[in-house]
Order: sequence, then C-alpha cells, then structure tokens
Amino acid sequence: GGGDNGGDNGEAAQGVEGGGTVSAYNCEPQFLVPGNSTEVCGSWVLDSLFTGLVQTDLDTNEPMPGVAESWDTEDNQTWTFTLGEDWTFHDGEEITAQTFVDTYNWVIDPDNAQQSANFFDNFVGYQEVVDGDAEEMEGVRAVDDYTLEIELTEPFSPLPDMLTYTAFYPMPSVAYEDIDAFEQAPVGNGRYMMDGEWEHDVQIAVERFDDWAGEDPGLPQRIEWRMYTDIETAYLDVQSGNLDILDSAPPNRRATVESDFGENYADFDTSSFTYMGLPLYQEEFQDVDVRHALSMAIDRQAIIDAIFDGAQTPAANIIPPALSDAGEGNCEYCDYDPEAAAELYEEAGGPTDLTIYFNSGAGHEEWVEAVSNQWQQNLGIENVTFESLDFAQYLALHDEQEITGPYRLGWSLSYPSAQYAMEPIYSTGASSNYADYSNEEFDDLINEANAETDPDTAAEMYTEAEAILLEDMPVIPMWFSNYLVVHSDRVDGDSIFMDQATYTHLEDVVVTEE
Amino acid sequence: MSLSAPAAADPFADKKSVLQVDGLVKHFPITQGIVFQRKVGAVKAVDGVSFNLREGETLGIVGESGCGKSTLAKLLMRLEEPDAGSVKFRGEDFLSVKGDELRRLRRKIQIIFQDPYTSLNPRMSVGDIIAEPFKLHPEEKPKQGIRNRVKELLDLVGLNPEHINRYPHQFSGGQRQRIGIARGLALNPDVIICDEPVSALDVSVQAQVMNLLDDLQKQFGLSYIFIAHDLSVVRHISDRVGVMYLGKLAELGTQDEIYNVPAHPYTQALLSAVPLPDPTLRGEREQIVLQGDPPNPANPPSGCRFRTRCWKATEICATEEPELISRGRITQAAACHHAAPNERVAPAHG
Amino acid sequence: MTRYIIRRLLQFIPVIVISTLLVYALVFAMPGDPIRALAGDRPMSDAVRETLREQYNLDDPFFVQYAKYLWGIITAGDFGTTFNGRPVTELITQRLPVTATLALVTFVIQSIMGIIAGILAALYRDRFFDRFVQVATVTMVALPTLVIAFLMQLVFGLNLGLFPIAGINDGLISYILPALAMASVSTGILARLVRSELLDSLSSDYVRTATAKGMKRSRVVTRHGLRNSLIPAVTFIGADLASMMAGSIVVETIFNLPGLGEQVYRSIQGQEGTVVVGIVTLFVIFFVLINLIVDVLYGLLDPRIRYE
Amino acid sequence: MTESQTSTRTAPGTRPGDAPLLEVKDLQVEFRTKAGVAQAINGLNFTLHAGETLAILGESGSGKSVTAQTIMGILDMPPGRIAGGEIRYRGDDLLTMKEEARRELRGGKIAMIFQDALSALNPVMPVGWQIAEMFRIHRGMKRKEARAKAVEMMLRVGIPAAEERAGDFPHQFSGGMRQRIMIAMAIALDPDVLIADEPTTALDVTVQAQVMRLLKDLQTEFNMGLILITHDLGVVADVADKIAVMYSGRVMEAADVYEIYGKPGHPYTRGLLSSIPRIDDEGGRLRAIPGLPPSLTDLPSGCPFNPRCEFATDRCRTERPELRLVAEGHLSACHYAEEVYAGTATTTQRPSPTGTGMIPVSKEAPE
Amino acid sequence: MSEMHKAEARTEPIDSQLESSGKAKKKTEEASLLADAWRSLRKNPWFIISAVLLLLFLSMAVFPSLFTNTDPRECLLARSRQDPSAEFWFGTDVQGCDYYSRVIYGARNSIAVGFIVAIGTFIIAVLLGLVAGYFGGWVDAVISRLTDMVFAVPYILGALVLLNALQAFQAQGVREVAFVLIIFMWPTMTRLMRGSVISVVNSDFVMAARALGAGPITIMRRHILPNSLGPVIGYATVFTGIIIGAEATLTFLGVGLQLPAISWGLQLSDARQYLQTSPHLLLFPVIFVGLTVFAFMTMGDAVRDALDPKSKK
Ligand SMILES: Nc1ncnc2c1ncn2[C@@H]1O[C@H](COP(=O)(O)OP(=O)(O)OP(=O)(O)O)[C@@H](O)[C@H]1O
Ligand SMILES: Nc1ncnc2c1ncn2[C@@H]1O[C@H](COP(=O)(O)OP(=O)(O)OP(=O)(O)O)[C@@H](O)[C@H]1O
Ligand SMILES: [Mg+2]
Ligand SMILES: [Mg+2]
Ligand code: NI
Repeated sequence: GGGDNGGDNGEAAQGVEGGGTVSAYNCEPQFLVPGNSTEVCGSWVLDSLFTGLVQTDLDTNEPMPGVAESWDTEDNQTWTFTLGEDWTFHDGEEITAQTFVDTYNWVIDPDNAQQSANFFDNFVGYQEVVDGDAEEMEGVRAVDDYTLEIELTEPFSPLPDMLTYTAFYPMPSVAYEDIDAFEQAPVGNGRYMMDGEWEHDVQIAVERFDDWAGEDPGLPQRIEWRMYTDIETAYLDVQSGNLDILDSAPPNRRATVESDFGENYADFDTSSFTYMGLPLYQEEFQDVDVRHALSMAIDRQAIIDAIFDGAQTPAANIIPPALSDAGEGNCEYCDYDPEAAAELYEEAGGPTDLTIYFNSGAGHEEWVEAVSNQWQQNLGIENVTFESLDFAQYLALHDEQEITGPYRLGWSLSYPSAQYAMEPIYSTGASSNYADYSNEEFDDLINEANAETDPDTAAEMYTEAEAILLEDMPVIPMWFSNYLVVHSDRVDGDSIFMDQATYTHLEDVVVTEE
Repeated sequence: MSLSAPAAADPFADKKSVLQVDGLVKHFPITQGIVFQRKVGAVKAVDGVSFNLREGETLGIVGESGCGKSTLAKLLMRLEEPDAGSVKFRGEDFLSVKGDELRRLRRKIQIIFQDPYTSLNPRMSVGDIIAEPFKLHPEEKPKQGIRNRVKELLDLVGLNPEHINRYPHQFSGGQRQRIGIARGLALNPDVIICDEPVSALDVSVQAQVMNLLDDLQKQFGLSYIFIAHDLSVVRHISDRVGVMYLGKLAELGTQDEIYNVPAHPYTQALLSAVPLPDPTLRGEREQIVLQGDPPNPANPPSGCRFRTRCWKATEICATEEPELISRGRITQAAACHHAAPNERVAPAHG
Repeated sequence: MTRYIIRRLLQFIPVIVISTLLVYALVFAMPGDPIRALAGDRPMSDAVRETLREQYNLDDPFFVQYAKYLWGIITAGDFGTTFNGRPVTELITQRLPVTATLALVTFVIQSIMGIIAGILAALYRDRFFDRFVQVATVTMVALPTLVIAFLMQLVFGLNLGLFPIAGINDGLISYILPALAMASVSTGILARLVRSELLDSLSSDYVRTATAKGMKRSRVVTRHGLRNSLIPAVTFIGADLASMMAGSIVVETIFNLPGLGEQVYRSIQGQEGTVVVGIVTLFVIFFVLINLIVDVLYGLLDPRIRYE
Repeated sequence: MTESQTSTRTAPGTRPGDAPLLEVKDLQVEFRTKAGVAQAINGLNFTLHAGETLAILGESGSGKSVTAQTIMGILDMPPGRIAGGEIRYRGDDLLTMKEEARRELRGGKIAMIFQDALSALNPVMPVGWQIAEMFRIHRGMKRKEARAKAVEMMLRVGIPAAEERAGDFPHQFSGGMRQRIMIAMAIALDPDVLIADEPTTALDVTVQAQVMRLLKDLQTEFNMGLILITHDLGVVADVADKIAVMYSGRVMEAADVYEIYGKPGHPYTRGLLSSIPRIDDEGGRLRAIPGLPPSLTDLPSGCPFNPRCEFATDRCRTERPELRLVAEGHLSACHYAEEVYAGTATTTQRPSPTGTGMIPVSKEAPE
Repeated sequence: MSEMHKAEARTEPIDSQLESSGKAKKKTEEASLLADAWRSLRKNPWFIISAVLLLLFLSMAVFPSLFTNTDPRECLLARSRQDPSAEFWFGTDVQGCDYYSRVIYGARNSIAVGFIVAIGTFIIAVLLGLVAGYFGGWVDAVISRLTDMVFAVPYILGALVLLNALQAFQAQGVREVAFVLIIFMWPTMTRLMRGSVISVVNSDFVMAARALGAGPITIMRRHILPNSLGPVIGYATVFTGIIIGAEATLTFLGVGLQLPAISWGLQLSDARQYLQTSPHLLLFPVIFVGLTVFAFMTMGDAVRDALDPKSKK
C-alpha cells in the first residue's frame, strides 16, 4: 500500500508532533513471513513492514513505483524492473535485484512450504523448481544490481498489480538463516519496523523506519496492532477509548454506530465479494435458467437493509465496482423480479428441494436464511435444508465435489486487478473454481486480456468476460462488502482510509492527541 | 443363697453350638496427620475373645464402657472384618462366606444396634423399616401379609401399630429402640445379638420386651448374645455371663456363678456398684470403688490388664497374662491369677 | 491416606495414555484436511500442501502418527508445533497462566459468593433473600454466557468504567469481569446446593446440640451445619473448576484473553492434533489432581469417610 | 483398697422464699403430624430448686425429652409448637425472653445432656474440639487453653487416654464414651441447671457411679439444680431428691423420693415399680403394665392412664384428674390417689393386655 | 405387689384390637416415602404452580398450534425486527417472522433437548455415581478416571467427530444433539452423586441393612439412593436450563441444531447481536427459558421437600 492519500489530508487536522501512536484492531496473524501469509491479519502487518517492487496508488488503484522506480515490457511476458538505489532493510542490508531473486526462489522452494508459492506459477522455471528439477527459477534474473528481469510463461498484463501483493515482498538474508526467529520479528524494508517481538495473541508493535527510501513516509511514530478474538469487544474498546481504530465493526452495529460514535466512523466500499455458488457438477444446476431464476428471486437490497443495516452494496458485477474495469448494467438477472423468477424456475423445472451450504460460526446464518426464505416464497421451493459446516469440512466437501446445492463463498482481491477478480474462480480448472465452471469463450477472453499490452483494451476485454459470467451465472453475485471503520477521538477521522483489499492505511493516520 | 456355686449340671451341655468364637481380634488404627496420615498405634478394641454360644442359650456380656462389646457384636455380624480369629456358625466358617451365602447366614443372625436412631434410615417409615427384612428374604414372607405382621411386631414391642407410617425422627428414644428390636425379631433368626436393647426403655416396657425375648427363646430355641450394663437385666435373662475388660473376657460363667461367686476382682467391683432401686438403702451398701484411671486401650498394661486398678495385684500380674480358666474352688473361668470368691458380693434387696 | 494418594497419582499414567490416544484419534477422525483449511479458500499448490502434510506426519496412518508424537515427547521433550510453527510447549506456557488465573479468580468469586449466598438463603428460607437468589439463578441460567459477558462489558466496562473491557493488560483487575461472567451460573447453582444441604443438616440433632451449647446462630450454621453440607458444594466446585479450564472458550474469546480454552477451540477447528493433545494432557493432569484434592477434602470434611 | 461410700441424706436445697431455679407451669407442646396434632406435653408442671435433684420418670414416649428440649429452646418448630404455658428460670419466662438473652443462658446456665449421644455429637468435629468450644465461646479462652480444659473434662468423666483421644471423632468412640463426652460438654461450664436426659444408659455401673458422683459433687459445689431423666430406678433411688412421674405428657405423681418408692400414690407408679427386675432375681417373667400408652393424637378422655389402669372406674374415663396433694409433699393425679397411696384400691378391670409378650405366630419350629 | 403379678395374662386376641384401629385409620394405611411425598406435594402451592407451568410448556412443545395460528416460517424481510405491537405480540425477528410464534414453536426443540439430556445424564449420573460411591476401590477408580477423561476431551471436538459419525452430513436433529450433550455432560452430575453417596455409605443404617442381609443392589436402591439424591435433583433442575443454552453453543460452533430449526437456544444466541437495538429478541426467549428453569427448579425443591420426612412444610 501507500500512496499520496495521506498527504491530501495533512492540513485538515493538527497532528501531534512526531506522529504519535495509533492502536488498531487486528486478529492474530497466522504467519508473518511474506510468502506464507495469505490472510488479512498477517498481510496487513506485513504491508507496513515491507515495500514491494510495486505499490498501489490508492486513489486510482493503479500500480505505482515501490522499490522499482520503473518497469517496462514489450509483450507482457518479459518484464524489466529498474530498482531504486537507496533501499535498505531495517537492519541496514542493501536491497538489490539479487535480493528479489533470492527471495522469490526461496518462496517457491517446496521445502519452505510457503503458501503463496503458487502466485509464481506463471513465472518461467517455477514448475521445474517445484518438481525438483531445478534449484532456481529461470524466469527471475538480476541483470545488474538494480535491474531485475522477470519472464513469464505467457503474457500477463496485470503483473505490476500482482507484484504489489505480500507474496512478492523482498526478504533480507537473515531471514533464511532462521526463518522461525525471523517470523517473530520480521526485518523488512517498509515504512515501519518491528518494535520488539510479535507478542502472540496480544499485540504487534512497529516504529516508524526513518530511513525509508520511499516518498511519503508514515505519519504515526508508532503503530500497535492489538489482537482481539471478538469484534464486539474491540468495538466496545474503541468506544471506551482503549483502542483507536477498528476497521471492521460488526455490521449490525450500523444501527447504533451514530449514537455510539457520533462522527467517529466511516464507511468504505471494498472488493470483498460475497456470492452464492452453484455446483454446476450437479444436474439440477446445469440449466442456466434455474440459475437466473434463483438469482432473480433474491431481493438483495431487502436483505442488506434488514440484516446488514444497508451496509453492503448489492452486486450487479463480478469485478468490484471499486476497480474501474467493472462493467455497468451487464447483469440482467441481478435485479429482484419474483414473478419472472417464478415463471422461469417453473419452466426450467428447478429443484423443489434445496440444500444450502455455508461455513459455520462466521455470521452467515442470518442472510443465508433470508435468502432461503425468499427462494421458498418466490420459487415455490418446498424444502430447504441447511448444512453449516466447519470450514475445513466445508472445503473438503468442495474438493470432493459433494456439494449438492447453493453454497456461500467469498472472494476479495489480493491485488487490484480485474484479472484476479475472475481468473482464479471462473476459468476452467482454476484453483478456486469450486463451481466447476467452464466456458471456452471466457477463458479465451481472459487470456487475451492478460496478453493485451494496451491497458484500456485489456480493461474492455475483462469487462466483456465479466458479462459472460453474468450471463452464465456460475455464481449468483450477492454483494460487495462495505466496511464500517470506527475510531477514537485520538485520531483524525478524515485521515483514515481503507483500500479495496480492506487494508486500512494506518501509515496515513493523523494522531491528534497523545 | 449360698456363697458356693451350685454345682448344677450345665443345662446346655448337650446342646449344639450355634456360634463358636475363637480368638477374635480387632484393632483400630490410630492415625496422626491430616492428609498424610501415619499410624501411631492401635486401639485394641477386641483382643482375643473366645466363647461358645449354644442353642437356646443366652450369653450376657457385661463390661466397662468402651471395653469392646459393641465391636465384638459387629465382628460377630461381620460388619467389621476381624484382624484375627474365627467365628463358626453351626460349624460353618462364617468369616469366609461371601455374597448370597453370607446373606443367607445373616438372616439367621440378627443384631439390635446400640444406637437406635442412627441405625434407622431417616427416609423410611417405621412400617418400611420393619418390613425390610421380609422384603429382603421373600421366603420369610409372613402368611398374614407383611403389613399385618409389621403391625403385630409393633404391638409386640409395645408401640402403637397406628404409628406404622411415622418416620424415625418422630419417635422418642425408647420408641426408636423398640423399632430396632422389632426389626431384629422380624425374621425369627437363630441368634440375636442384642447390644443394649433395653437401655432406653422404662422398666415396664423393658419388662415387656424381656418377657417377649424369653418367650421367643422358649418357643424357638433362640440364642441370644445380650450386651447390657444393667446387671439385673443381664442376670434376669442370661444363662451364662461373660465379663469383658479392655477387649478381653475377664470372667465367663453361668449366671449363678458370676452373680453369686464372682471370682474376678473386676466382676466383684462391678457387682458392688449396682445401684438398687430402694432409696432407703442409699449409702448403706458397700461399694468397691476402682482406683486409678481406666487404662488406655491402645497401650494396655502388661500382664493382667486389670492389674493397675486391682487391689489384689501382685508381681505376677504385671508379668504374666492370666488365662481364662477355672481355678481352685471356683468353677467358672476367670482370667485372674488370684481368682477367688469374694466376701463382698451383690447385696440383696430387702 | 498416603497410600491412597500415591495410588491415585499412579492412575495418572493410564489415564493420560488413554486420553491422549483418544483425543488424538478424535482429531484424526475429524473430517476435512487441516492443511487445506489453513489456506482458507485461497489456492495452495500441491507441492506446498504435500510438504506440509509430510512435515506434520498427516499422511501417516493413525498409530504411526501417534507413535511419532509420543516418540518426540519421550526422546526430545518435543510436544510438537502448531501449523504455523509455534512450539506447543511455548503456546502452553504462554496461555496456561491466563487460563489458570481466570479459573482461579472465578473459583474464588464463585466459591465465596455461592457459599455465602447459599448460607443466607438457607437462613432466610422463603424470605426475600432466598427468593432473590432463586430468581437470580434462574435469570443467569436463562441468559447465555455470551449475553451476560456482553452486558458486563457494557455496564461495568463501558458505562461505569470500573473494569477494563478486554485484554489482560491490567493485571488481576482484567480478570474480574470475565470471572464474573464465568461464575454467574455456577454461583447460582452452588448457592442452591449449599442452601438445600444446609437446610438438611440444620434439622439434625447435632445442630440442635450446638444451639443447646449456647452458640450464636451464625456459629451454629457456619461451624456446625455448614461443614456437613459442604460435600456436594466441594464436589461441584471441583467439577466446575475442571469444566472451567476447558469450557472458557466463550469467555476467553469475548474478553480477548489468550487462554487455553480459546486455543483448544481454534486448534480443534484447525485440526492441530498435537496442540489439542498437548493441552488436553494438561487438562487431564489437572482434573485428576482436582479430583484427588476433592476426594481428600471429603475425608477432611467428614472423617467417617475412609479410603482404605 | 476399697472404699465405702456413705452419703448422708441431705435435704433438698430449698429455702422458703427463694424463687425456684426452674419452674414449669402448665406447659403444652404439640407436634403436627400427618395423622393430626400429637399432644406430646399437655399441662406439665414442676419446679426445681437450686441444689436439688429432680428425677423425671415415666413411660417411654411420655414427653420427657420433649420437655427437656422445650426448656432448652431447641424444639424443632415446626413441626413442634408450644401451645401454652411458661418456663421460668429464676423468675424470668424463658419462652417470652429475647432470643439473644436466652442464648446466653444456654450452655452456660442451663445445660443439657442429650439422650442420643451419637447423633447429638457433631460427626465431623473432633470431640475435644466440641468440648473446648464451650470454653472458647463462653469463656473466651484461647484454643490451646480450651483444649487443655477439654482434655481435663474428658478425664473427669473417665475417658482413658484423653489426651490422645481428644482429636478423635465421635464415631471412633464407644456408646458409653460418647455419652460421657456429652456429659463433659454439658458440665463444662458448671451450669445452674443441668438437664440430664438418660445420661448413663450406656455406662457400666462402675463408670455410672463415678459419673453420678461427679454430678453430685458439682451439685454441692455450685448448688446446681439437676433434672435427671432416666429409666434406671436404681440410680434414681440413689441420687434423686424429688421425683416426678410422667405419663403421656403430664406429671402423674410428684413427691419426695422416699414417698414414691415407699408409698406410690398413682397406679402407674405402682406398675412401674413392680416391673423392676431385681439383681437377685434369677429369671421367670417380669411384671409389665399391660396395654399400650395412648396415642398422642387421640388421647382418651378422662385420665390418660385409664385404659391400662386396673382401678379405673367410669369416673376415670370421663373426668380428668388434676394433680393434687395426697399427703404432705406428695402430689398425684388420680381420682383414687388416697386409696392407692394407702394400698386399699380395688381392682376393677383387667385392661386389654396387648403388647405383652404376644408370641409370633409365623415361625415354624427350628429344625 | 403380688396382685399385679397376674396382670400378665392376656384375654383379647390381638387381631381385634388391630382391626379396630385399622378401620379407624383406613386412609393412612398405605404409606411409603413415595406415597407420602405425593400427598404432601399435592398440597404444596409451589408444586402446583411449577406443574402447571411445565404442563403449559409441554403442551406448547407438543401442540404449538394451540397457542398460535401464525406460521413461524412465514417471514417477510420487509418487517424485520419490529418492536412488539398488537399485531406481533413479541415483535418480529430479523427475518421478519412473527416472534411470538417463533418462541412458541421454539419450545419443542429446546424442551426436548433439555428434557432428554437432563433425564439421560441424570440416569447415567445416578447409576454410575451410586456404583462408584458404594463400591469404591477399583470400580470407583475406573468410573472417576473416566469422568476425568470426559472432562478433559473438549466437547466440541467430541461433538464434531461424533456427529460426523452419526452421519453428520444429514441435518443434525434433536436426537443427535441430545446424544452428544449427554455423552459430554454426565461427569459433573456423576461426581455430585458419587460425593453424596460417599457421605451416606458409612451411615449406621446402611450397616444395619447389611446386617439384615441386604445385598448391594437393595442397599443402594432403598437406603443410599433416597438419602443421596438431594444434590443431584437440585443440580439437574438447573441443568435443564443450562442445556438449553448449551444447545445454542453447539449450533454456534456448527455442530448443534441446524437451521431452519427453531429453538430458544438459537433465538438466544442470535439475539445477542441485537441486544441494544432490538432487546425484545432477547427478552422473550429469556423469559420462556427462565420460566422453564424456574418451573423445574421449584418442582425440584418441592420434590426434595416432599421426599424429606423431616421437612418443615
Ligand atoms: N417430631 C415429632 N412428631 C410427632 N411426634 C413426636 C415428634 N417428636 C416426638 N414426638 C412424640 O412425642 C412423644 C414424647 O417424646 P419424647 O421424646 O419426649 O419421649 P420420652 O419421654 O423422652 O421417651 P423416651 O424415654 O423413650 O426417650 C413421643 O410419643 C413421640 O412419639
Ligand atoms: N471406628 C473406630 N475407630 C477407632 N476406634 C474405635 C472405633 N470403633 C470403636 N473404637 C474404639 O474401640 C473401643 C471399643 O469400643 P466399643 O464400641 O466396642 O465399646 P463398648 O464395649 O461397646 O462400649 P459401650 O458400652 O460404651 O458401648 C473403644 O475404645 C472405642 O473408642
Ligand atoms: Mg457399645
Ligand atoms: Mg427421651
Ligand atoms: Ni419381689
């Protein structure tokens, strides 16, 4: 992350001298090694500890320079990155092109079992390393100290976007010596550096790194992430002033947030997408009309109003509207139309019994029930059973393709790219394609778009691909989440910003009171 | 009455033995410490008691309070497991039987507990308490129906049969004792061990109960072990009397022998202390007052256990434990080196 | 008694072996792939997955897994690690104090409040206080712990500002609200147990004797009546202490206490067998000890109770 | 080594004009039972003077223990209820007294030995502790000191190895020892009034004599009034000054000990005396009063003893005889007290003799 | 005193005397602890109140349609979370269903789970507790260590695996949930029972029964059981309420009753989120659960009192 957003608000409020300390809600990270962190809790922290080759411009969601000052490609397949020369790690180690080569090779080494390894799967030489046929990826080369070359197996225009992701952060050489020790206090190259070790389940504290080579350093002197196990509790703690920022207040709090916080809250649209998937490997759902009918029978706005206090944006897209690539008006079947739905369903002979799947304990019960009520009322479905399962079991069912009805899943963008919003979920055989959707036309369009060098044309192609999905409806789009951020009096509300990937940019927060 | 023991032949000599007790021992450990206890000694509650109870016979047991009578009774019932010794019921080893067999034998031996109240289940009505023996031993089910039989029993011991539905706590001490008696009688056992069965009864009811016991014995040839402190009562009911002191039998003989020619000094002291129901005799009797404190049952005196309080004690008493045998002129067995009839015997009432 | 205690301590061995085996088996039997769950709905490459499965012996048959686990403990004192690489021993040393403190504070609160309330309820039988305890118990039972905890945070933490809302940063004070929330139901039950047992023993003869000795009512009740009625209370407190260790999931989660209960729950969800087994072993030791203490207490409370 | 003990006939410690130590007037106690209200005490009267020994005799179940409990104020209420009457201690009515004031009297001034020693002792407290408690609470003694006193008391009532056994629990003692512990507890504070409810039933005669001597000593030393409830007429003859004979909740006869034994003025007393087994008796049947005591829920009209009385007439069945003077200092509640007193009463009926040695019918003769 | 010597002879047969008394007191004839208990229960107003309440809840569980005509599953999101009104007595829930009928229909699952589990654990606890406390020794060791282990095995883990074994992929019904709860909830009660058995097993009256030749079963049944049941009854009554809550926890963890089941437990746990905005969502199920617990508790008290012959009532 990063960007000039913080600068815009600089004059709005008088910050404390030196930047002050800000504390924020977080959940206990699973891992604090860039290549291994796949969830928000860890990535958010890593985001401040590390800076990748590329950063995202928060205003436009476009890539902007990070460690790399500039980059260049002819064919979207071979990319050359020119690195800035004064980047160092917090421990003083200099960052060169070789740093990235080493890091990337380390991440994909199966022995290191880094979970994000497969983000590299379109790098040339990746498979060889994974298969044990090679030590290093051919596709990543340090041309000289400050020139890095990346070669991909096929054209891939969103590469700069992708490189903003956690998995591509550089790691210092100390990391390889003892990765476990490193994880307790990662040494990065970001705006902030660890202050002490990771206090598991309690907090992670970072101090501003004053030698940061980037353009707009962090404002607060110190950031403390406090680990909470219950969001409600965090909410009360912000309310009582013990905590400065909670970036994901419980949705049902929207009704009282004004009385609880007055002005001290803000709403952000994000790329976090919720959908009802349909197991296309089951016969009942192979008829596209059934899928359309199911979609049309859902009154998204009503559910959002009743259950989320209006805090989600009804989805008529697959690509988050926060990205400029999202198409408009392409979704014919996302509007509530019970009569049409009923008719269609009747004609298509949709199933009269449904089993709905969702994972338990994550707060999905109510809206899933509401959806099921609407299906029952609008489509004449007689029997609905629910399967709420532990997440591990739930995924196992998916892997085994034993899901027999609509299922809830979500997707949020690790990096802001329309490609990432679609390809992993809908292209044939993709890793997260739980619906088992396959459409050649769609696959081709995505590939073409990935190869397209002109960003605008690529964007158009993505939008086209999205339209196919909306027509085929392998999943029923439900909504894009809206995050409610609440904060204490100690920070300036205008300085708080959450990006589409749901990271709140603490480095831009202005602390007004010590 | 003459001082010499009547040499009358033992009327029970030809009767079969019902209960043959041999060298019964029970020591209770004394411990110290709260959680981690260590054993620092043992109360020698019963320390080698032997006797033979025959059919139709009543053996009275008297003795100082705390000398082990109740413990003996419990041992005989196998409510405590003895440390040594044997008990034979009609020739059968009572100490080794188990399970159903034990239960069958227990039907034949009944006990009336010294403590009337705690031995009654507070949540059972008197009717249920007395009916319990019949329920436990269905083969004994009375012809006239359990309930009627229970009422009869209540009546027998002088309780109002209408109180059949009452609970133990609603009775007076003496009434509770009679509930225990009625329960003990219910099964018509062969042996009844009575641990102070009449101590809480007024003399009139006591008379009723003793007459009842007497009648039962005459009719069915029951045997009793009758533990009591009231020496008149013991004399009245017993054929033979055993005198216990500190876990051992001090003297064992027929009722006449013991009461008329007591040979053990302790027996003599005991008899001399019997209060007589006649105020005019107040202070006129001569009473042997035992000197010294009762000895510690955990650490009894060497030799004869009574020697520390005995006026006849000599050196031999300290070194050699006297056996329970008859000596010299006396016919009964007495565990005293100096066993001899004493001039001072129980004064007769006027 | 000493021998009894030693014998009881020896029972640790089979109990631990059986229960760890059992728990291990249960975790093993859980459906789904823990490594899969670790990654969430994001894709994980097969290579990574395999490495991890191998690293955590997940591909071995059950008994091999268990044997490797035991072997690790025996040879290297290695209780395994979590899937994110933290040693179980470290996890436990960090979390045990939290749970233990919580349990202890709860235990103190509930024992004191429960017994006192029980005594008062018995003394003022059918009067206001008795009814109050009854109604309070009913309410506490009817309200889920979640709600009670939340209300406490709201009232004592936020509105009155008496106690911290969450976390363990303020020392013992931070444990008071969670302990209250945990104790609420048990206190009521305890009060009722004490009350009814006390009423029973107050009608016994020896209590009358104490009165006849001229003792004050309060002394009669607390010194003579109470002791005889404490066996159920002690049993219950013991059992409750046991379930507290394991059952503090909800409270630990809400009050953000990094304790064992919450960890066990998370590890179960993540199917981290070693963690679960490690913690459960600790629990078992704890329960056997607690129950031993309770049994020893029986003997102290009532000398008639003898263990060979 | 023997010692003969002679006790002189001391006159009861009554000085005219003195308020009696304890006075029970027209006491009525009833119990609620399922079968109705049981009148355990109906109209009980007696007085006790300092230094005096009053023996209460009576049928088992006639209300002796209930009387004692009522005086101590430890009757279980409910189901018990004091329906009327007063109990005066040195002139103050105990029944209307403040609870706190009454508590002060209990144990210290008025003490009681319970009939059932095992259930009356706290099973979970060491006996030494239970005795020491008296000293600690009433005398404010320290733990150690009180314990030493307790051991001393145990020795006084003849418990061997008292020092070692003070820490034992009631169930570890024999019946007689428990009884003596009760006694030790009751006399610990040298009370003014001691109610001894069958204090020596579980004691052998030598210990009994020792205990009675101890009580006597206390009595002379502290001018204690002793209410001795017992069935042992030998003991009564030995120690009592006055005797009250109770029957179904009332005093039937009250007089000097010599009067009662010599010239009983009530048929019930006569019956009682004739039931005593004698030490020189060798066997044969004992004489018992025939019949059962009346049910307390359903008392007979007139004299409660009438169904069992051999002298009963119609008058006895209708009219309740009041306690009246038959001779000097001799009260009796019988219409024919004078005749009975003089030994001239005539037998009028043979009362139904249930409960007197009825032989069980169901037993087959043993093999 | 010679004239009295004759008084021993008996004249009348005993039976006549018995008969006359028998007739007079016919109604008090058969009495056992149970019969007595029943008699005094009938007179106890608290018993009546609790019995009526329980009957009410039971009929609610069995015939919910007697109490409401509204279909609890007829939900309109448009009227979500309305406050109580004349139309919706208890307001509406999040889904916009009539909360009154939801609460009424919730009785079935909740009471069923509460009942089955309370009774199931009670039976197990009483049996195991009796046996462990009475026999002591290795029997006790085995049972007690078993309780330790069950205590130690986190019930979520057990529930997950067990329910899975019970074909968890089908909807989890009352039976399965009750089963799992019983399996994991019996130890506390068992320990309570064992404790009170241990404290009566040394009583003299037990010894007396043994002397009469009573076997272990008889002694346990007739002597120990009635004298040791008190604490367990006391606990079991409150326990019913706890179970209703535990059922909700299971659901929360994904192993309990599943949607679209209606139960008080589910309502309670859902309501937490709306504590401040729509307190009625919490209030009504709490009242119902509370009343149920109250009824059980009062009934337990009444039964205990009735079973205690010394009771002052
Ligand atoms: N709780 C009660 N309910 C009903 N009746 C009772 C209750 N307690 C005592 N009684 C009755 O009151 C009467 C008097 O009892 P009390 O204990 O005073 O007799 P007692 O004279 O001491 O007899 P004993 O010599 O046998 O001890 C008895 O008939 C008894 O049954
Ligand atoms: N459970 C026990 N533990 C320890 N000592 C015991 C136990 N039971 C009895 N004793 C001791 O054993 C001795 C004998 O007791 P026992 O009850 O047999 O006496 P007893 O002859 O019946 O006396 P009494 O006539 O007073 O009833 C006593 O010193 C007593 O303290
Ligand atoms: Mg005895
Ligand atoms: Mg009495
Ligand atoms: Ni004569």
